[in-house]
This record gives sequence, structure tokens and C-alpha cells, in this order.
Amino acid sequence: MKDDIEKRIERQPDDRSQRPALRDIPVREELLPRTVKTPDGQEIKIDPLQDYFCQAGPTVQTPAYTKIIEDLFNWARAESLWILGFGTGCGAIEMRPLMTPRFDAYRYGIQWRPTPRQANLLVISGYLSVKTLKRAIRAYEQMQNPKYVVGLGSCTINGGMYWDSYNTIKCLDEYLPVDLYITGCMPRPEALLQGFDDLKKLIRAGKGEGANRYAENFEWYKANQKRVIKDWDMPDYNW
Amino acid sequence: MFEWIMIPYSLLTLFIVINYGMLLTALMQKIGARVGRRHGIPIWQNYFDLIKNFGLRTSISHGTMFYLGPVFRLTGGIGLLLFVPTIYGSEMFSNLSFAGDLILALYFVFFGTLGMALGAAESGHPHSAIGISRGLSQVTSAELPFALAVFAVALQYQTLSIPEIVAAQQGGIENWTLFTNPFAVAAAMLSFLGSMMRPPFDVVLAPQEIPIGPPTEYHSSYLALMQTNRAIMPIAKIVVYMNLFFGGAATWPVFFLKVFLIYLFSVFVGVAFPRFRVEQSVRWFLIWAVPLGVVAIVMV
Amino acid sequence: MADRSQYPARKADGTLDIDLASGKYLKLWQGPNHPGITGNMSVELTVCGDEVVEGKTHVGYLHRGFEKLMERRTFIQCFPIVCRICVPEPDFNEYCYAAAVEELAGIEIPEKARWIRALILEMGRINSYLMYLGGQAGAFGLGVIGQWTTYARDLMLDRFEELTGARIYHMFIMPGGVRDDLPEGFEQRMEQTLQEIESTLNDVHDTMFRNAVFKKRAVGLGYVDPALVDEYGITGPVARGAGVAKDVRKDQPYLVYDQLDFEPVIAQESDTYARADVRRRDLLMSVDLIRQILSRMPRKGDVMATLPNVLHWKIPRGETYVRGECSRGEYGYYLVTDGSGYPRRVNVRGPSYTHAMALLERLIVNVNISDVAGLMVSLHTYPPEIER
Amino acid sequence: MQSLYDNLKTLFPLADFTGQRPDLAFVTVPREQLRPLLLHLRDKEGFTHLVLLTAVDWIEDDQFQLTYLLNDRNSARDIGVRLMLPRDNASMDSIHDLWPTAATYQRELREMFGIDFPESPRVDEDFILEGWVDMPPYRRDFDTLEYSRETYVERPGRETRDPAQYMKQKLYPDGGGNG
Repeated sequence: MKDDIEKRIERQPDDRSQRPALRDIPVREELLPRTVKTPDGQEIKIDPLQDYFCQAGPTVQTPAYTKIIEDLFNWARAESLWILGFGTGCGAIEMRPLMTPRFDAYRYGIQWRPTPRQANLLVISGYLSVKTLKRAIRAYEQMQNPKYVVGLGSCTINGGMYWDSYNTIKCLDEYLPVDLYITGCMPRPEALLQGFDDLKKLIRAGKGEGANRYAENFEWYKANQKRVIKDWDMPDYNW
Repeated sequence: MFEWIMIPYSLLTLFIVINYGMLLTALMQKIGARVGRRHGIPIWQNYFDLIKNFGLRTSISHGTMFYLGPVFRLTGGIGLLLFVPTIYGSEMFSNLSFAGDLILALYFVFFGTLGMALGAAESGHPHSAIGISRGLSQVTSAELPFALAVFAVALQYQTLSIPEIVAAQQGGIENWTLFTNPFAVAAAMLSFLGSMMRPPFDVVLAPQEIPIGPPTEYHSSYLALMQTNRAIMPIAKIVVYMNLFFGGAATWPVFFLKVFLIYLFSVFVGVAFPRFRVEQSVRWFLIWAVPLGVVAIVMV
Repeated sequence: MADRSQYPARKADGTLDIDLASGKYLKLWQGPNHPGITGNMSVELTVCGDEVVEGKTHVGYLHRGFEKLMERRTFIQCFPIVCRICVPEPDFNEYCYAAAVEELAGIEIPEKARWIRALILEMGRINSYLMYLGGQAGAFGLGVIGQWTTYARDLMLDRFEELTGARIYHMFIMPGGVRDDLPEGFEQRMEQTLQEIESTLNDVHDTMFRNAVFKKRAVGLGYVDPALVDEYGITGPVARGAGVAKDVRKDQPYLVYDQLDFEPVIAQESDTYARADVRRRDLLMSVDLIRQILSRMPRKGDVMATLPNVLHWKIPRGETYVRGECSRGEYGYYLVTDGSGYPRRVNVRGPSYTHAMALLERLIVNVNISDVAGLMVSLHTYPPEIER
Repeated sequence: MQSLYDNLKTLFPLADFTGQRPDLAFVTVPREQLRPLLLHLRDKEGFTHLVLLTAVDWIEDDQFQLTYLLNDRNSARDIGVRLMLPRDNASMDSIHDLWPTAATYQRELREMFGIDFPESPRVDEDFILEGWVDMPPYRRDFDTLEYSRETYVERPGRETRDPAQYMKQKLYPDGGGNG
């Protein structure tokens, strides 16, 4: 996956002709700079895009420990995968059996976390429409390093059934650093368990450095994201 | 007269209790999972999560109180534990208990929640804010019957020192407060349900409503601190209940058994019920638990 | 109860006059990344105290443009993708699409195929309802119900698997009939599954419907005035919960429903509890219907009509609308053909289209934040039906 | 349905009538007659349930067809009211006051076909698409394949064939076949 990314980065800047925009989108008015009157009567100026987000970009976090400790941490990370409870597509319906008696992924240390802050595994469960991609990027950037992305279903790999759709992305690893793909439409719970098992192997081997990959090629990822998301109304790095 | 040997002894208690709490919470999750016909998490899962959260490389702060929130919470747990005798009559494990520690215990039960409220409020997440407002109102109403019960017990035994209360309950099961003052125990156990953050009183964390309440913004090391506290706090709370109402524990096995059973009580209720809305739970405590407490005081 | 007097006044154009800077109101997004949301959609809540003042539904997170994609696929190429529209109950897409195509192409499907189609649809309904029961209980914090019902659903998925070869997307009902006949000994295994499901439902009834706390939460939540049923295009269990016996299976019987004996399940209270109860009894009715179908189904006969060469299949110009009663309400396909080998226009009418938008935005006002999730689940909204 | 059509015919100048099924028919109505017809159907004839409102793009004769599908539950029948609109900057008057849910359909039509419905509530807000800068996607002259090729990166290695040709090669290598 990594060298694949680098191959693609080499052929950047992308020479595909950008489709001309027929209309331009106004910035949503809650994002415009304004002065508000607080309940206690004082006037304050607000520029949401500046004030509400942290502007610092991601940095490469090298494991600052000795190998032993890093291995211990990797082992612990592999044993406690906290999935962000964000059903981005129809694949989410097979996550439910995964968490219930028949398959019971809790046995392998896989749990749901409802908030991105505490999750360390983002499962893109199926096709991503542009509207969802925006949210998925925000969720991913709010997660803490190290963090992993699993693409679930054929439609994350090459568009699958929706290869000619005007609203779904075709190749997820152009926009997020994917560690693992699980094929199928839709993948069976057994396939998911197998996939999570392989992900654990990757993490234990210290190969789960997607967050650092994201930080290294940050401009490239952002360029790709902005080419697709036409109304980019958030800062480049919004945690 | 303070003896320095107390300090390593208390730390030993702390160590035992932390590990016991880790395993016990995992075990309770497994029991809950069995009701759902699952096997549930491995018994060591809490350790994995703890190491993982300490091992995360980045963490974001929202200000000083954001740091201090988990610290306060942990202090609440540890303080509560250390100022209450864990093992009755044991030189090693009676910790820093002293006359009047009952009042201090009452204070520590509440302390963590307040610290948490301050910390979570600074994270600025609306879900945190809602969770705090719910949490404080519910904990307050749940504390009320407990306080009443404690006063009843204090009146009953004419002392504010937990060791003396435990001492008064020795010599047979019939001497336990459970039988000498059942109303106080009933009121206290109802409030115990409210303080364990399990259904029907887990509206503070309610994942389907305000994921997941106050700790929404907490991550990596902060979360790890709170997990440690999540292992200590219930045990410490249960120790207080055990000492006040269930005759304390003279040896570790008895301690483990009693703590397990008292904990199990809240779990059994928890798996079988949906959650109250916050105003419903407050009303429930005021209607059912508080009168019991009053009756307990009157009866004494 | 927040103080009503603080509630915002309506402006001339009917919108609420909300000054967020006043500190009186809080804007709270529920979803898309939120465990309490049904599927991948979001509700933009404006709350005052603990009560919702205004709620706006936002959809489109799952839009794949099916209706466009189908315009550039031949009729037989459309058949594998239609089921992708609705995950919990894909079979209704297959049925409605197939029925519409058959009607316009003038194909008569064999008798046995009609029975097998009805069987598949009822099985799908059971799956969907089991998912719903778990979700409804989970929205109120009773997680264990979800565990039980999802397990029961897995059992039903096994039957689907041995019948169609797939767990979720079956692609079984195709224009001209169904893909295959019932496997050997299917009836007995189905009977075992049905008994398992019935026993699970007994547990659910004891744990959930007789639970005092669940009643405290669900009774009176999200009352739907029966007068709104037609005005808002409410169908399915939401309408039946309001006492309107609206059931396409009875009103305009399709497939073999005119040969089965059943009565639409209705309740009068029209709140969340009544709707949940309607769905539970409807689920039991589906179990009974499956038994009827399996007993009355013709033993032999082929299941597939002879189609024209599907690669050069042209359908003369025409338009039609085919509907069916899915677990959430009326599901329909509006198909327009222009004599070419491709559909000219396909429009999917999902029940959530009206439930999740207009109705939800009306019901959500003055609801406690805690109950928003429960309310949405009780309408059984499912976003892909809205945006396709 | 024929009887219904006959007494409607006496009231409104209706164009061609199609009896699709015994319980389903379509009539075409001129634009100014739509509202009275819908009111008549809803109040007099008992078609109280607006099933759907959608559009068809007949780009050859440069028209949009709006279809209002009504359902009469008591006598189990449906009627589809067709209405032809000129295609360039198409605009239609809203019926959200007859059925509140119509507002949702009109928002979708506004976004997906570019048919404007003035005074329909929230009609100009984004409904499904977000930040859409191209022409309304459901129009026939919008090529979704071309758009996705130009907009999204595709993973190399995916190939598509014309199924007819492909199956002919597979099934009848000698070039015969019933094609």
C-alpha cells in the first residue's frame, strides 16, 4: 500500500482536466466572520474558520521509545481496537451481527467508541459519497495517532457497483491512508473477523503507521480531497 | 499517632484493589454479555486498553482544568479508598482511617464528580455540557438517600468512625446493619444503583443520546487515568457500603466475595432495564429512596 | 419542562426566530456520526434547556444516484443493483422493480414464483422487524434486546443463505420469476427457525414490553394524530399504530396475499409504545404467513418465465407504478420506458421519504433530547430510501 | 377507472388517458388545470394520499413530465396526473399547501432536475447533494460516467465491456448467436 501511494504521488500534479464549475457556492453564513452580543452584554468578534478550529497541521510522530516498549504498545494497540461507531455505508449492517452472539468480536478486543477522540480504528463501511467523505475526513483527523483505516467492501476499492456514479469516490486510499481492505459486496462477518485479524498482525509488526503516512503526504491528500469536495468550508486540518 | 509504615501498607492496598477492580469490571462485563448470550471481552481486556491509551502518541488539551478533571476524579477514588479501612482489624490494611472518616468518605464520594464536571466543561463539547448538567443533578439526588442512611447508621452506633461501626457489626450476621436497620440499607442500596452509572441510571453517559457524556473529549492519557479510576472508584464505594451495612470484611477472601456480590447487584439491575430520563430518575429517587432514608432515621 | 414562554416566536415567513447568540438556545447536531441515529443521516437540533425547539433532517450522505445509474443500464443489468438501495430489506426493491418490468413487458410469471416471492418478502420483513426491535430497545438503553434479536436475525439469514446464497443482498427475485426453487428440506429448517424466533419474541415481550421503565419512556412519545395520516402520506406501522388499517397487502393485494388469511395489525394509542407493539404483532403475523405460504405453495412447477433475449430486451413505451407493503410502509417503483433497451426513468418511493422528513420535523418539536433517538427509531426511518 | 375519467372529463379539459391497470390510470392535464384537478380528486373523489411527485425528462421533445401520483385507499385505485413543462428554466407552482410532504419532493426536483417551485418552503436549500457545482444530475444530458471519470480518481485495472458483445464472444466463439 505504501509504495503504491508513492507511485501515485510521483505522477502528481494530476493532469486530469478539472471540470469547470457551473455555479459557485457561497460560504455558509454561520462560517462568516461576525460580531455577536454575549448574554452578559459584551460584543465579541468571531471568525469561525479561525477561532473554532486548531490550525496546526499533523506532524510525524516517531515512536520515541526503545523497541521493547514500542512492541509492547503495538501489541496492546492490536489487542484493543476501538472502532468509531460511524456507519458510513451499507456495510454497517454487517457490523451489528459482528457485535452480537453469533460472531461476538468483543472476544478479540474490538469495541465501539461513539466519539472519534477515543476511537483508533475508522471503518469505512462501504461506498463514500462526497458528503460523507467530508465527515469521514473530519472524524479521521480528530482521532489520535496511531490510528488505522479499514476500507470495507468492493466499493471502497474501485467503486464496485457504483463505478460510474457521480457522487461516490472510487478509490479510498487517495483521500485517507488505508491500512487494509476487506473485499466483498457486502463482506460477510467472517471476512470482517479475518480482516481485523490481519490488521492486528500488521499493527503488531509495526506496519500500522497510517497516521504518519497521512502526515508525510499531507499536501497530496489535501489536494485530492479538495478536488472532490467542491465546497471546502473548513480549515485544512480541523481537530 | 501516625506511623510511617502506614504509607507502604496503603499503597499495597491500592495495588491490590486496582488489580482486583480491573479484573472485576471485566468479569462484570462478561456477566452482562452472558445475558446477551455472548462471551464478552477477555478478562485481561482492561489492561490492554490501559496500556493502549497510555501508548497513544498525540493528545490534545483544552486547558488546565481539562488536565485536572481526570486527576480530581482519580483523587476522589484513591482518597475514598485510603481513608476507609479495607480489612477490618488488620494492622496492614486499615489504611489511614481515623475517627470521623465517615464525613470525609461522604465528601470523597462526591469529589470526583465535581472535578470531572469542571474538567469536562472546559472541553467545550455540547454533549459534555449536557452530560454534566444531567450528571450533577442525578448524583445529587442519588446522594441524598445515601447521606440520610449514613446519618441513620451514625445515630444508631453513636459514632462517626467507620472502624467502630464495623466493630459494632461483628459477631454474627444478625448484627449487620442490614438486619439491625434494614430501611437505611434499602435507601443506601437504591442510591448505590444511582451512583454506579448503569441502567436505569446511566443517562449521564447514554451513548444513544449524548455520546458519551462528560468524557466525550477525553482521550489517550486522560482517558487512561479515568479508566484507572473506573477500576478503583466502584470498589472504594463498595468498601464503604460493605463497612457500613454488611459487617465489613475481616480477610481478603471475604472482602473479594462481598465486593463481588454487592457489585453484582447493580449489574443484575443494569442488564434488565432501559434508562430513565434525568428528570424521571431524580423524581424516582425523591419518591422512593428519600422516604426510606427518613424512615430509617426516624426508626433509630 | 422548559418554560414555553421562552420559546421562539415565528417570523412572517413561518420560520422560527432563533438568536443563537442569546445563549438561550443550543444548536446540537445529532449525526451523521452518532450512535443514536438511524443509518447515516443527521438531525440539526435547536434545543432550549432539555427540549427540542426545532429539528431539521439532513440526508444525502448515502446518495449514489441509483435512478441515474439505472438509466444507463439495460433492464437486466438494473436487476443486480436495485437491491443495494435498501439494506435492511433489499427484497422489496427486487420485487417492485421486477413486477414493474413484467407489467410493462407483458410477462406473466409462473404461479410458484409468486409464492416464493411472497415467502422471500415475508422473510425480509421478519429480518427488518427484528433489527427494529433491537434498535428501539437500544435507543432507550436496553442493549440486551438487540443481542437477542440480532441473533434471531442471523438464524433467518441462514435460511436466506441456503435459499439465495447470500446473507444481505440476495438478487433472487428477477424479472420473470425467481432464480431458483426451494432447496430440499427447506420447510423443516424454516419451521425450526420460526420456532426459535417465536421464543425470542416471548423473551423480548417479557423484558421489553412489560418493562416499567420502557413504558415510562415510550408511552406518549411521538404521538401521531390519525388526521395526519393522509396529509403526511404516512403508511405502514406508523399509520397502523394510529388506528388506520393501512396495509397494501390487504388494500391492493399483490402476489398471493389475496389467498392468505390475515388481518392488518392495528393499535389506537399511536405513540412509540403502540408502534413497537404493532411491529411485534406484525412480526408474529409474518411468521404465521410464512407457515401458510409453505403449506399452500404448489409443490411443483417451474419458477422462471421464458424471457426474451435479455441482451436485446426492448420494452415498449409506457409507465406504471408498483407498490408493496414493506416493513416500514408503502414501497413503490415508478417506472417509465420509452421503447429502448434502457429504462427512461425509475423513481423509488420509500416510506421513510415522508416519515423522516416532514413527519419527523413536525413530531420532534418539544421532545426531550433524550427521546430524539427513540422517536426516530420508532418511525423506522431509513435514509437510503430518501436519497437513493 | 374509465367511469372516473368520464366524469372528470366533464369538469376538466383532460388530454390523453392511459388505463394502465384496472386500479391505475394516468391522465394528462394542462398546467392551469392541475391545482383544481388535484383539489377535486382529493376532496370529492377521495384520492387523499399523495404517493409521489416526480419528473421525467423527455429531452427529445424538450419537455419535463411531472407526475403526481394519488392513491384512493377506500376504493383501492391510483391515478397519475401527468403535466408537461417546457424544459428551459422550468418552473411550476408548488402544492405544499395541499400536502405538506410535497415540499420534500419539490426540494428534490429543484435539486435533481432544476425545476423551480417558488414559495415552496426551503426549496433552495441543499437537499441531497452538497456543494454541487454541475448541472442537475437527473437531467438526461448529464453524463454521470463522464463526470465521474473527470472528477474521481479511478484505480487502474478496472475494465468494462459491452455485455452483449462479451457474452456473444464467450457463448458463441464462432460468431453465431441469437443476437
